[in-house]
Formats: sequence, C-alpha cells, structure tokens
Amino acid sequence: MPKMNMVQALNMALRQEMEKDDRVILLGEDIGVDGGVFRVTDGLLDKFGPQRVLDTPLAESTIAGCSIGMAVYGLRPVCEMQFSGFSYYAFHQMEAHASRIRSRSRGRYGVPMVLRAPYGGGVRALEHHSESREVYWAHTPGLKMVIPSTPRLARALLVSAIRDPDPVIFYEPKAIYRAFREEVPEEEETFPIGKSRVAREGGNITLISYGASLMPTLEAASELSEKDGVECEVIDLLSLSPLDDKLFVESVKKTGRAVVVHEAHATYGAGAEIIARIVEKALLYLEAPVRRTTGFDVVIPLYQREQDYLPGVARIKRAVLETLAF
Amino acid sequence: MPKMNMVQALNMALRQEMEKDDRVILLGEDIGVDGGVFRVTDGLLDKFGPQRVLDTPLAESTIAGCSIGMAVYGLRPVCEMQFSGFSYYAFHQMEAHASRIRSRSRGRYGVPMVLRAPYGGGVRALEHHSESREVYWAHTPGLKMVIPSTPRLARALLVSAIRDPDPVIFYEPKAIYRAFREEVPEEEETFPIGKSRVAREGGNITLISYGASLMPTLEAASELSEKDGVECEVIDLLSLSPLDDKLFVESVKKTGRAVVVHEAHATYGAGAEIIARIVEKALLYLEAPVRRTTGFDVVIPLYQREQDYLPGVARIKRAVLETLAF
Amino acid sequence: MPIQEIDLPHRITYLSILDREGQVDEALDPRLSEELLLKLYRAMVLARRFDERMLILQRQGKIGTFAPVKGQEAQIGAAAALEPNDWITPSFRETPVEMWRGKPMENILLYFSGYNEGGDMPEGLNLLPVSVPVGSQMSHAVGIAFGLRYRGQKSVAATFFGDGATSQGDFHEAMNFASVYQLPVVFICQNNHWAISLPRSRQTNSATLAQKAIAYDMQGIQVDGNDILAVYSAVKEAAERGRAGGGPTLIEMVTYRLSMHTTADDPKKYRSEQEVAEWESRDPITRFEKYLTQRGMLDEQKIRSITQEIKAEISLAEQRWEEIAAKRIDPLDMFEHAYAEITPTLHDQREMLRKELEEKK
Amino acid sequence: MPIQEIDLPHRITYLSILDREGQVDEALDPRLSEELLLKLYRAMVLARRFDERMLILQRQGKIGTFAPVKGQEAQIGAAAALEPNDWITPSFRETPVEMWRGKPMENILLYFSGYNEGGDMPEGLNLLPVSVPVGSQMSHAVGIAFGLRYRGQKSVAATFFGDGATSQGDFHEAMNFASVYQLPVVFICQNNHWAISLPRSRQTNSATLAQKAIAYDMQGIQVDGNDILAVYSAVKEAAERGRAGGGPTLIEMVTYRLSMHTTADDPKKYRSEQEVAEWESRDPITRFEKYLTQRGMLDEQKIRSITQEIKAEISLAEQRWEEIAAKRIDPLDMFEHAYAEITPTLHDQREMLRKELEEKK
Ligand SMILES: Cc1ncc(C[n+]2csc(CCOP(=O)(O)OP(=O)(O)O)c2C)c(N)n1
Ligand SMILES: Cc1ncc(C[n+]2csc(CCOP(=O)(O)OP(=O)(O)O)c2C)c(N)n1
Ligand SMILES: [Mg+2]
Ligand SMILES: [Mg+2]
Repeated sequence: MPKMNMVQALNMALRQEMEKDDRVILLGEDIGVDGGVFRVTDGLLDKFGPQRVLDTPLAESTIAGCSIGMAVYGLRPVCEMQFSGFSYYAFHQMEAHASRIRSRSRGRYGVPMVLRAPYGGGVRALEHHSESREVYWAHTPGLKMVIPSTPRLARALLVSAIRDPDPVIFYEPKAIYRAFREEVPEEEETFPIGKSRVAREGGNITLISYGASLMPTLEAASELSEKDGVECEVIDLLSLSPLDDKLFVESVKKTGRAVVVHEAHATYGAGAEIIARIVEKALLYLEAPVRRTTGFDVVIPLYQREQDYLPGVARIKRAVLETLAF
Repeated sequence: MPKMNMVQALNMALRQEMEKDDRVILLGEDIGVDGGVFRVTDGLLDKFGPQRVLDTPLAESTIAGCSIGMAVYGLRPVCEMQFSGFSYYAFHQMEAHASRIRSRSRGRYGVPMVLRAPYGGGVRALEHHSESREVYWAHTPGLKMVIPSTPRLARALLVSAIRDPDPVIFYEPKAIYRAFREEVPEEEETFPIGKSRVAREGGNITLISYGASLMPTLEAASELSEKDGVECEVIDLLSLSPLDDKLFVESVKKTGRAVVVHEAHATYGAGAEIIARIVEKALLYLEAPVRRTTGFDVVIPLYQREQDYLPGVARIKRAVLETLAF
Repeated sequence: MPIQEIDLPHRITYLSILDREGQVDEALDPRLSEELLLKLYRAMVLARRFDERMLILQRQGKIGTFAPVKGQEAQIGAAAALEPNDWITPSFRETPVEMWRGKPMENILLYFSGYNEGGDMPEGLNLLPVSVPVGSQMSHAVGIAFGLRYRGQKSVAATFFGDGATSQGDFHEAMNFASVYQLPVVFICQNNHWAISLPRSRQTNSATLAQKAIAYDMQGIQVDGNDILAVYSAVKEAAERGRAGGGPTLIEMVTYRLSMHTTADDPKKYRSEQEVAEWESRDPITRFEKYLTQRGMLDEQKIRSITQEIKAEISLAEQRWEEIAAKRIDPLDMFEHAYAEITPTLHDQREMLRKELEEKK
Repeated sequence: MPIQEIDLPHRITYLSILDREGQVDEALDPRLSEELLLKLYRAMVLARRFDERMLILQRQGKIGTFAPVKGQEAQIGAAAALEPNDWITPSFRETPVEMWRGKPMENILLYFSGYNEGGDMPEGLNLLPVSVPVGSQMSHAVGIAFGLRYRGQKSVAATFFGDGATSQGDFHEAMNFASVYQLPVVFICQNNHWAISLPRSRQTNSATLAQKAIAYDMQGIQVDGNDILAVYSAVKEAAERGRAGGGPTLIEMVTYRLSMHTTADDPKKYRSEQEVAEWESRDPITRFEKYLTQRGMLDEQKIRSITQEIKAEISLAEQRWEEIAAKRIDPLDMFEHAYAEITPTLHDQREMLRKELEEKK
C-alpha cells in the first residue's frame, strides 16, 4: 500500500469517486488550475475538465447555494471553502436550505452535497485562517459534520460523505494535512458517518478528541503510559453529528474518568455536549469531573502565541494527571 | 408604575436611550414607518426622524456591517433582524468584525452595537420564524448574548446592552412579547450583562432556563410545589455570554439536582454548557444526572406540531420528578 | 484618448403588449392559441378566488399567516412560457405559478394551516418548495441550470423573487455566477413596488431593476407585469435564449401587490389608498378579460360558468384538506425526513416523545 | 410605445493622464505641487522597497505569509487625494495606503511576524485594521459615512477592495446602501487582474467593473490604475462630490499584481510570464519617475539620495521591530482586548494559562 499524507489521501478520494460517479462535481475558489490552495484538488481539472472542476467566482454563499441546486437536481457536488473562516458567508444557505430541503419537501428532494473546509490552527497563518468553529455546523439539525484525523480515515470518510444522501460538512485539520503519512489502500474504503473509533485502548481514563487535536492527545497518552504508568483510552470522535455517544460512554463507564480535548474554545464547544452525554448516560460511573482541555474563549491569536492557545501535550497530560488525582 | 408588555418595555428602553444619547441610531427592515413587524420601534421614526431611525434595504449582512461602521465611528447603533431566522445572513459580519475589531485593533476601536432579533416558537408562524439558535452567537468569542424573560428585565437589559462597550446580541422571546404585563418604572433601570438571577427560590432541585422557556418552567415549579410538595429553585440565565455560572452552580450545590430547560434543540445547545460547568464545579454535589428538557434535534415543525416540540409544563414536570426519583 | 466614454454592449428595453383597455399591440402579440389563452384566464381567476378564499379562512383562524398574491396573477404567464422539464425555484409569492405547475390546493392549505404535510408534492413537478428567506433561492436555480446543461438537457431554470430580494447579496452573486458560466437561468423579479413597508424607490436607487443586468453584461428587460402577454413573451424569449446557449436573462415584471404583505400586515400604515386604487385600474385580470371578450372568446355566461367551476374546484380542495387535517396527525412525524435515515439521538428523542404522548392519553 | 429602450442616466468613462512614457495629458493634469509630487514618488519607492524587503524576510522565515503589493503602488494617489479626516477601510493589499496614512512599518512587521501587537496603531489615523475576509470591509465604510454625515462632517469614507471582492454579495449590498442613502463613500476597486488564480475575465462577465455602478445609478469610472495622477484625480473628484452631498462613486483602478498573491502562492501555475512582462512595462513607478525626470524634479543623484534615505528608514523600522520582538512577549496578552473588560470565564482561563506558563519555567 502506498503511503500518503492527508492531502494526497483526500485527492485520491475525490479522484476515485469522480471516476466512479459522473454526478460528482467539484466547485470552489482556486480548486482548478491552481489545484486548491492546499493542493487537495491537484490534477483533477486536467483529468476531468472544467465541467466537473469549477473554479468559481469569489462568493461563498453562492458556491454553497449553487451546490444545493446541483444536489437537488441529482448531482453530488463537493464544494470547497478555502478556509473554514470564510465559510460563514455561506452559513445562511446551509442553515436555511441544505439542512432543510429534505424535510421541507417531505423527502421529495435531498441535498447530497459535501462542503469541505480546512480548519484549525498550527500553520502560522493570518487571521481567520486558524479557527475551529465546528459547533456552528454540528448544532444545525439536518446537517452532518465529520472531522478526520489520519490520511486513511480522511479518505474513507470523504468517500462516505460523498455517497451520503444528506449534506455533510467535512472539516479538514490543516495542521495535519502533511504532518505524517499512512498506508492507504488503492481499493475502495469507506468509514460510516456517525461512528467514532477507539484510537488507543486503556483502562485508567478516557480521552475524547478529534481532528488535529488527536495527535497531541495520542502523544500525551503514550508519554503518560511510558512515564507515569497511566493507560489512557483514546476515542477519536470523527463524527460530531450524528454524534456517536455509545463508544465514549462505554469507555467512561469502564474508566470512570474522562478528559475532552479539542482546539476550539471551551464555552459552548463540542466538549460541553460530550460532558452532557456522559452525565446523562454514565453519571454514576464518574469518579472525577470531566475536564475540558481546549483553546481559550478568545479569537485564536497570531502565530507567536498560537502554541500557547492550542491544547498541547503538556496541557493534556496535566489535565489527565489532575483528573486522576481528583 | 405603568404596566407594560415586553414590546412596550423595549420601545420605552429605545425611546429613553435615544432621548438621552444622540449616538443611539436604529436601523433595520420596516422599523420606521411600519414601527417594526412586532411594533417594538413604534412611533420612534415620528419622534426622532429618518436620520435616527433608518428603514433599510432588505440586506441583513449590510445592516450588520453598516452598524459595525457606525459603532467604530462612535455611534451606538441598535439594529434589528426582523426574525432571528434571517440573522445568519449577517453571521459572517458579526463573526469576522463585530466580535474582533476590538482585539484586532488592540482596543483602538470598539464595536458598541446591539443586534436585536425576535427568536423562538409559539406564535404559529411560518418556517424560519420560530427557531432558537442562540448558541451560534453565544459560542462566538467577542460577542455578548442576552435573552430577557420579562418586560421589566427586557427594558433594563436593553438599556445595559446599548451602553455596553462591546457588541451585544439581544434575542427577544417573541412568544412572550405580549403574553403578560409587568410594572416598569419610568426611571432609568439597568441590569448587568453577564449576570443571572434567581426567579424562584427552592431547595429540592434547580431549574435553569431563560427567555420564553422561563414561563413554563415557573409554571411547572409552582404546580410541583402545590401538587407534589417539590420546591424548585429557578434560575433565569438572562446572559448566555458572558455566562454567569456562579449562581446556578451555587444553587446546584444546595439542591444536588438540576434540570435545564430551553426550547432550542438539545445537541450542542446551551444546556450542554450548563451541564459542563456543573460537572466542572459541583460534580460531587450531584445526586442525579442533570436532565435537558428542550426542543428536539430537528427543524421546529409548523404550528400544528409546535407544542409537541416545545418543552412545556408537562415535560418539565416529568423531568423534575424523574430527576428527584433517580 | 485619455478620457472617453466606455461603450456598454447591452441596453435595457421596456415591453408591454396588452394595455389597460385590453388593446393588444398587434406587432408584438405572441399569438397564443385560444385554448392557451382561456387556460391562462382560468388560472388567473382561480388564483384570485383561491387567494380570496384563503384570506377568509385566515380571518376565521383556520389557516395561519400567508402572503396574498392579489394583483400579481400575470406571473402565470411566466409559468406558461416554460416547459414542464424546466425547473422553477420560487419565493413565497408564487402560489399561482405553483398551482399552474400542479401543486394541489389542499397541500397549500395544509401548509398554511401548519401541517408539514403541506410540503408533500407530486413527483416530477421540477418545482422547489416555497423559500421564505428572501433572495436565497436564486442560486439554487443556478446550480440546477448547471445540472441541466451538464446532462445535455435543453431546459432552463427559472427563479422568482421580489423587488426587495434584489438588495440581497445572494441576488448579485447568483446573477454573476449565471453570467460567468452563461447558464440557462431566467431571473424573474416580481417588482410589486413594496417590500413590506419599504417602497421600491427606497429599496434601491436605480431607475429600474432591469438595468442591474448591465452589471453582468446580461440581457435585461422590464415588462409590464400586469400584462400576461408581455410576461409570457419575455419569459419565452429568455427561455429560448437559454436553451440555445445564449445565457441568462433578468426580467423585471412591474406589478403591484394590491393586498397586504402577509395577513399579519396592515398596509394602511405605509401607503395611500389612492396608490392602490390607481393600480387597481391596471388589474391584470380585468384587462385580459376585456381582451378575450373583445376577441369573442369570453362573454358573461362563459365567465359565469368558469366562476362556478372554480368555486367547485376550491370547495373540493378544501374538503380534501379538511379530511386530511381531521385525521389526528402524528406528532412523531416531525422526526421523519430530518435525514434520509433516522439518527440514534433522534431515535431516542422520538421514543421520549412517544412515551410522553402515550401518557397524555 | 410598447417596446422601447430605457434611457439610463449614467455613463461609464475611462481616465488616464500619464502614459507609459511619462507623457502627461496637459488638459487633465491635476497640477499638483512639486512638493506633493515628490512626496508621492518617495512613498511609491518606499512601498516598493519595503515590499521587497518583506519578501526577503519572509523567505528567511522571519515573517509569515503576507500579500505583496508590487505593481500596485499607484494606490498611494488615492490616499493622497483624501483628507486626514476622511476614513479608510482597507482590505489586505493596501500596505502603501496604510503607510501613507501613518501606520508604522514596525507594526506591519510585527503583524506579519505573528505578533498581535502589530495591530497597535497611533491615534487618529481614521484607518481600520486590515480586513482579511474578502469584501467584508465595504459596508463598514457605509456606516462610517453615515456617521460623518450625521455629525455634519464634510468628510468621506473610502474603502479599498480587489476585483475578486466585486463577486461578493457584500459588495452589492454596500453599493446599494451607499446609493440609497446618497452617502459620501468612495469605493475603490484595485482591479489587479487576478484573484489568486482566477483571472478578472472569469471573475465576472462584464467588460468593466466600473459599469457595475449602473446597477445603483451611481457614478462609475475606470482609471488607469498604474497612473498615479489619474488615480489621484478620480479619487479627488469622487471625494469632492461626496463632501458636497453628491453621493457615492465607484472607481475601478486597472492595475496588475506583478508578484505572487501571497508568499504561499506560486503564480507560475496559472499565468504566463509574457503577461507579467507586458505589465512590467507599465510599471507605475517607472513612468512617474520618467515624468518627474522630464519635468526636472528628479535626476540620478536625487534618486540615489532618496533610495539611501528609504533604505535607512526601513532599517530603522526593522531595528525597532526586532527590539520589540526580542522582548519576551507575554502570552497572557491574548486575553486582553477580547472585551472592554475581562469576563469571569476569561479570567479563570488566564489564570490557568498563567499557572501553566509558570510551571514550564
Ligand atoms: C432574509 C429575509 N429577511 C427578512 C425577511 C422578512 N420578509 C419577508 S418578505 C419581506 C419583504 C420581501 O419583499 P420583496 O422581495 O419585494 O417580495 P414581496 O414580499 O413584495 O413579494 C421581508 C422583509 C425574510 N423573509 N427573509
Ligand atoms: C471571504 C473570503 N474568501 C476567500 C478568501 C481567500 N482569499 C484571500 S485573497 C483572495 C483573492 C482576492 O482577490 P481580489 O479581491 O482580486 O484581491 P487581490 O488578492 O487581488 O488583491 C482569496 C480567495 C478570503 N480571504 N476571504
Ligand atoms: Mg415586493
Ligand atoms: Mg485581484
């Protein structure tokens, strides 16, 4: 199996789905000639032509709205928001239509579209290029929202998202676009939307994370195992909506302790929902408060202070040790 | 003291602030000649003229963007979104600028604006006229977000919002615009942004709610007291951001049990954050899971099914009794 | 030359065919068949009567808020100029267009009486549901038009919107996309002079809405929107151009909302009765009736029999509506259609509501 | 007449004053003072040299991603045509305008080297910070212009944006508001032919961007954007009109981005070297230099001494920047300026980070 980084794996998913299904159309800013500012769509214009890879005018709302129309018509558009920080221009389209046309039309029309957007910090970028606001989408009924954490999962999840009959917001953790490589099979592989996975097994405490934060979480888990003899079970959420609470609730029932890790800021963030589910379904198993190890409730600062903002290995380890000491 | 409904109280707040401070400017769709579709701005055009009450073109993004410019310049704009369901057209302006110009300019410029919007169900309206998506705003750092629950508080909170140096999202529970009257003093009254209040004292369980949901919550509390001998302490959140967790955490420490009530759907809703704070700060006091009594994770249905969607007295009472029986 | 006027390729024209007195401009007459002319007339009257009936039902509390269409029935000419394979993305003041396309009246009544079931639609109408957020439905037509061309269909996508909607950024973006990709989209603006309380003159500073097409080097035309023949002709021409690969068109239909914005609105607050009276004299139905009468296709008796038929048709629809509404409608239905498949959380929530409802009994 | 052309009140003109050879059109020459002409020249050269220096610093890893301005220095003419009391809301490719207004170079360096402190600005510049989300800053100028008029100020608000920004809905809405309220806004579009990889011709289908003014019955003009005299004159005229209550103006500056979109971009992927070479021959600085030399205001020696001065100025700014950056910058600063007053939750979070940082030591 070839080793790929996440950008290559995403490119492969798009290419293979486009080969298999002529309903798959890509649209977005600079995704054609330029191959996307992160090169996720590299080579696809050459291969599939300008009727399937559309370099659009600079207008996010209509990139989304046009995708909605295409999807209703029967195509499978995959649109790109150049950075998730600019996707809010399209928010009303996704809220008012992508998420609702199925229910409004009582199932007559669906909106099988994917909205891809790189999100998150860690790449020393300018303002608006580093935030994590996945909850805006995950809180919207009628949308699905997934965030992969490795190249192989990214490829499998994107294939599933494209085939999903409902609109899927697909956030790509740009900090790990090229951070590491993984073997990705040439053969078809999917990963079910709405399912989480155990990224590491352990019995002392449950760490719940997703996206780019999974890396420091796993690193913290392995350091804790080596240096402190603490065995963390790490859950990789993958799907924020529909949320798979079974896996992490089961794990917490086993360990009695949990820490949620994400780079989005804490208040009204995804961690809150995870804690609420644990409380609703496993309160009596809890031996300590569930900690949130996250970004702070401010706009993520420019790059000199970015690492102080993001939840890194040290912050995670400390949260784990304090939770265990509780 | 004159008795007023919430619409009249809001109108009074606007009028008095406009009289006191010529920086206060109103803008929005149909707020002038028509007095606003809910009549909140009734009579203000006549009194203050078209330079202070602007009937704008139909463009929410620029109503917000123009308000941002006014605020930076030194005015105190209060803009109206006709329904919160249409405020997402302005979301990128509020996210990218209203919430950030202070930090981006290192305090050189502030954005002292108020964005008013009626929200919530219960008025038998069309699609997009009944949702509760306060978390979109409350989750955005740099914004403040408040929701009043009575005429007097609405007036006091709106005055505080107008005087606040930062942008405040002011959601108005349209279901109780005219539901009841309350004495509202002619004299100036403010209520601090960032503070909650105890709406009813009790020792058995804490109910946390806000906005239109406070009414059924209080009703449930009084029925529970009368019929079941259960004494509920009811916290009226008022401010979703900054969130005042002290008051409800203290209450839960006293009662050991809590139910959160809001009409917004549950997943990633405000209830999740409240539960997370309780877990972080009062886990050991909890004698039962904190229940969420909320709308469901679907688009609020048209009016025939609206009451089955909204958390009513029966649903709240059951949640309380089950939590007590846990 | 260092200072020079730039020559712009497009000009904006104004079209009217049938005047207030029912006189037709022979040179411009689209020469529709008698059958079609009568069908158009009947549809206009049906729309007017149904609108009146809905207003009564609303005042009786049997249906909720809705947006009357009185005075804007010439929009039917636009629907008639399109082929069944063409797609339509309407706003919320196109009930007549929707009915022409085949949306059953009982569904419209169900919808406005608060039943989500009103959204049910026969298959193959190529008609999107009502879009409430102003201006948001235009880009859907752009996407559909892309699909049509991609699939080699010689069909177009038409989108309807009001004068107020032209102020939304989404209008601009959709127009721009359609022009950049030269897609077969017909943008049909029902300029009814008012956006709730805001008059057209304060919605935008341009003399016409049609001239906004120039910003995109797109064809733009203003038509007498109370003249069903002009509306028909303009849409037909635009659709043919679109089919032939000639790109999009903006059509401004100058019409007037004779009734309130919605049943929650009181237009007396913001406009004069004279203005309304003046526009009543330009009623699209009256002039078309005059025209057909002059051509000998209508007479009092014929009108009476059409009126009777329509009355019966509406009664029947009301009956069907009441029958459906009378069945106890399942609250649990709100969990259907949220997603193609129900999610675990929604499943739990549905069970919760089911239990709650059972206990209520 | 039932079919007729609608006469539109506005025409679009094209203005150029100084040609590629440095020849001026005497009739159109704004006749600026020698002092101002030299100041403009110096500012253009400073902008060019600073841009070059930033590119080197970026390549050395000392600063992060930034947007070069090479080729677009004639924008300084726009800044110079405005009064200090006029407001400016820029996008992200107006570094020369910001410098003209008084933004210190060390702050620009701080900003692009990832220090939020780069946002610090001297008081009273009436200049908003860089706005990264394309097209979002125009409506702020509309609000400011309202404020200026409301306060009886005879000042205007100018907003800068690119060709790509004209596709955003926010552009349309801001133009519409400004025209409806006849506000003193000068919309200045730097059409540099590219929006990252998308050429102007595929951004929109209109022959010019200036003609988009017609959609709002607004004054629109296209100018040679590499001709600082034309830019100056057009902005001056628009600002005077605004001050006099004559409403807003759209100015399209036709220019060219000679360098990459940002330092993360490789323009070779999407455009030809010939195209770039062709535009290099229209360099705004070269032609202005020729003109000033022909007028006897510049000679080799003078140019050399200006170059020396500028070099020293940039060095000094770098020194100040390095001094500030060398001080260990407090991470806790991220909690400042989030709100006018810190909230309880932020206070707790700051304490948490403080503890974390202390333990690290
Ligand atoms: C985005 C948005 N903002 C506000 C509203 C509330 N609203 C409903 S209709 C309307 C006026 C629409 O005017 P126009 O586009 O001219 O259509 P008309 O009602 O005249 O048919 C407004 C403001 C809405 N539905 N959507
Ligand atoms: C809303 C938004 N979408 C996308 C981007 C990413 N982006 C930055 S600049 C740019 C192109 C802008 O083109 P133009 O307006 O012509 O300005 P120029 O860069 O040429 O100065 C894009 C797509 C952004 N900053 N904002
Ligand atoms: Mg209208
Ligand atoms: Mg450009």
